[in-house]
Amino acid sequence: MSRSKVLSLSEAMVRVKSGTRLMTGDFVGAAEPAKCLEWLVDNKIGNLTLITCTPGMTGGFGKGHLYANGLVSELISSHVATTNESSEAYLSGALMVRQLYPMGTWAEKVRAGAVGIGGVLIPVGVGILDQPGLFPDLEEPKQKVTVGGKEYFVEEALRAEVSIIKGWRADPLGNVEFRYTSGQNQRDIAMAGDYAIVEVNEIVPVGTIPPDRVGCPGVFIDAVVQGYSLEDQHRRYRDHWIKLGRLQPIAEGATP
Amino acid sequence: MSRSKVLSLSEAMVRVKSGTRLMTGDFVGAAEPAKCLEWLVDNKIGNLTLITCTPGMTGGFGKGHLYANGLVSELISSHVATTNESSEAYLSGALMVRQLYPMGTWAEKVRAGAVGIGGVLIPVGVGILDQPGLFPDLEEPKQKVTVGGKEYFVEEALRAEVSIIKGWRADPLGNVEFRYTSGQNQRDIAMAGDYAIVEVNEIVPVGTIPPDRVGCPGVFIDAVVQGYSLEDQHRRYRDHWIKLGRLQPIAEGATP
Amino acid sequence: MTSPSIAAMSPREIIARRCAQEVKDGEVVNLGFGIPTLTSNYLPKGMSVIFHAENGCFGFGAKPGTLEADSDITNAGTEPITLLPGAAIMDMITSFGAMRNGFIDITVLGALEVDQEGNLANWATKRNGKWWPGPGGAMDLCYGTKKVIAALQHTDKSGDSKVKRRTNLPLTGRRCTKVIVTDKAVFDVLPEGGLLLREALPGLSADDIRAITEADFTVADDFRPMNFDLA
Amino acid sequence: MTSPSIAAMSPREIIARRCAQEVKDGEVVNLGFGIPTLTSNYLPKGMSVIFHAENGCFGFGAKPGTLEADSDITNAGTEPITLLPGAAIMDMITSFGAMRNGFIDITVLGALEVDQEGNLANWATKRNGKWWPGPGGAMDLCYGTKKVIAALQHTDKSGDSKVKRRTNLPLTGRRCTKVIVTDKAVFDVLPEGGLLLREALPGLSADDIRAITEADFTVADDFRPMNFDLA
Repeated sequence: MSRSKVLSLSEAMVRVKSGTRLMTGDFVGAAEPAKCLEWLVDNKIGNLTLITCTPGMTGGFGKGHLYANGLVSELISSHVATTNESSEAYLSGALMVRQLYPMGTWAEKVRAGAVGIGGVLIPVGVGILDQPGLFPDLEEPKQKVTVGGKEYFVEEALRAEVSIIKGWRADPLGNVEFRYTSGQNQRDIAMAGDYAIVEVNEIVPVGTIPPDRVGCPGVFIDAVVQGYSLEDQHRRYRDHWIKLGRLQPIAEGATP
Repeated sequence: MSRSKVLSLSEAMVRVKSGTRLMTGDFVGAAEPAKCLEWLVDNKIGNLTLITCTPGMTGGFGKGHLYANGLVSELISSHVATTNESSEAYLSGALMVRQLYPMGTWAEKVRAGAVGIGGVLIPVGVGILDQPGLFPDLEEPKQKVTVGGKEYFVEEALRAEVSIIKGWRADPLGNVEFRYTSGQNQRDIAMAGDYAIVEVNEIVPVGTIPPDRVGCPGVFIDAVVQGYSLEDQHRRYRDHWIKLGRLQPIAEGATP
Repeated sequence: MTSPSIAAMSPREIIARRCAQEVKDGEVVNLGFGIPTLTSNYLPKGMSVIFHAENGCFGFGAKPGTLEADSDITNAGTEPITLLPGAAIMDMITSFGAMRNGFIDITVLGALEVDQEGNLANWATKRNGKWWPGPGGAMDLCYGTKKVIAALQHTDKSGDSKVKRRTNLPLTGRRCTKVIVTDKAVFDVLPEGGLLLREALPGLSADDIRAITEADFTVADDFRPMNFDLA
Repeated sequence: MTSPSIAAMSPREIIARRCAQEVKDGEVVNLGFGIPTLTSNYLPKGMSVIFHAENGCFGFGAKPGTLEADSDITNAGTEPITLLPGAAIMDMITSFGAMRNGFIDITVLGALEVDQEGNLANWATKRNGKWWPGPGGAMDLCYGTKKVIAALQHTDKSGDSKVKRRTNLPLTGRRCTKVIVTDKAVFDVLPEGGLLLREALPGLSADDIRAITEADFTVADDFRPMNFDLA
């Protein structure tokens, strides 16, 4: 029999140490592995290199606390300012960003790391992102190659020591099901990490998730941890959306 | 209102002409667009360049009829002999194969064509597939690039003039749902074609397919055509599997 | 919806209303954040378009009520959305593949500056000596979308034209802009470069536009005032 | 299952039974076509492995009955399969990504020839002056799988060794083979290259194996007869 991959939060998260190259799943804060991020803050795991689509959602939410607490030393992403916390860390010089990638390029680089290829040839931004001086912290100019008469960036695969993704539910084999837009590139992120943790709303017995509803096969997952319930997750996001003015406050007397 | 993409077989297939660069979805004959392939044979559309994972399933099934009828002049694939028909055409010199790709490389090249990147850096087969003389019909040696100290093939994106895929059911917007292992890389193939046809077992009203069960968004599809019913499809495959000895014949008196 | 006169409209509303006129029935549409998002409020009733969200969705609808908001149904700006019949979820890499590969018909993007070659700049200004804040998905949109609409106020707070001869900011897209919509004017970007003034705010002449515009432009034969069907 | 004596077994059965001993509980397993597929018949009862099919599945089970065969549930050889509880479907590019990236623990592959450097050749012979028939997914498997088992008959029809000093056929994988299983012997391929004879068919000595093997090899300290638990 296969051993269960269900671990406690700290059993799994102990893999993330000071200086770890970490990749997390989310899209501007949607479908973030919330409990795992809280664990990093609670345990003050710092000096992280964070590979993530964008810094996250602003206003004191999820990943934002990592920057606010000075835990991220380098960011590999498409943006520096989707959270005020990351923006301040970047502008103050506390957060190193060697270069910024178009989001689609970032996602292809992660996928390349996920599927064992060396990289991809990206046409987006050629003639723009290779302008001398644009990214002064880059040690070498961006590599280019010409194929079929057109110039492309050679964008190298991105991999991490630990990947943390967020799913809806998972079974002890590590099979993960996602709800709606929360799938994002979570499976790629899991595959691109030497050690892959999934945080889920619910842990279910093997056989619960129909084979064609598995969004990330368990073979790609090393640890399954229990996150917020779906109901609590909805409440967290609704509360934050109300705070940011993206949703109307719930009227007095209404049942939340 | 968006116009319905449902077309008759010949309304859609008229896009495939003598000499068309054609890509078809299937995996060694599984989940082939059967009616579309029959149309090509019936209408003797020849001189095709066929981009496909493998030639198909042997023994007079689906794509095999294309080679048997001399309709394919060039094959871009991972194999020449999953059908006897393609094997004979290749060995007789009637079927041009410039080079053979590892199947994973072939799939990445199609995906590169699907997602608008120039190509991918593939480590598989370096030092093997670039041996001089291995593929005498290759006009130029395979392009290589070194990234992070490792050598990779620069594998260019593959695209087609027409792509034909096979789904379970589709709605008039072109949204396609797949059953189990039939999804393969069908969505990539649709995206990699200038004109994309999906043949399905069933055409259903918009709203029938849950958004997270859509395997190929309708935005990538130009034409939806009615194929065999699912029941007839099962019967076709079971009959052929019995013929090939992959399944036991049904005992006399049993209900097929 | 109330139907204010143009004179009573904010610059943002003018831009959003005019951008809405660029969208055709049945198109696949991606709206950037800010003013572009407002565009969806002004599409004609009965028009059916497919809204695209970069994170992986075609066919989303209006914002849900607070208690209906599902935290796993969001757009690229982490706002709750709803899914219309016929919507399709896809993974992020497929979504960006669609963007690069020309499956998005039209996008409306906010801009810091545009220029008369159709160059669009919206991801980077210098802060503390660093480029800030980053491209997100905007470069992918500019690269692949069939029709890129730049939506911006005509002048900055000092009254300087944001429609430039040549922008010196890092670009989001090179020669990608097809139409420039400001609160004062509408320009087409000609295929070989150069601007064609198509419309101006009612009451403004072509010379009035020239006076507030750094870029060179020619004036269309059918130059006319912006017109919103406010009936 | 009947338990024949080794003497009564076909070469194919000997190879398949011995390959099965290489598989460990819980591993992710990909079996090539032909002899390798037979391996699944000889895994110990109670062992739980995850079978991988290149077309996009982890966790498939036995062949269904004819009337239960679902034409949309197939393996990489277009054979009907069943899905076990805990099975996962994925798209083809993810499946091959898993293969390249080391997510498959062990594969058993048929081979035309192997050599003492661990090179494996199984995709190409010359026919009509052309290389035939093609790699399919075998090169991807050889590239990325943690443990590649080459399964082949020790000698060809003329009695010539298929375990070579150096194969001259186009390779499927360079230095990829970890274990060679034939109907006569089992070799480990040493990390720095070179073969170590671990087992031989009962009754055959190391010298007997040397007599039918072109490749050089050393003999393991614990060299012993193949042993199938046929109880």
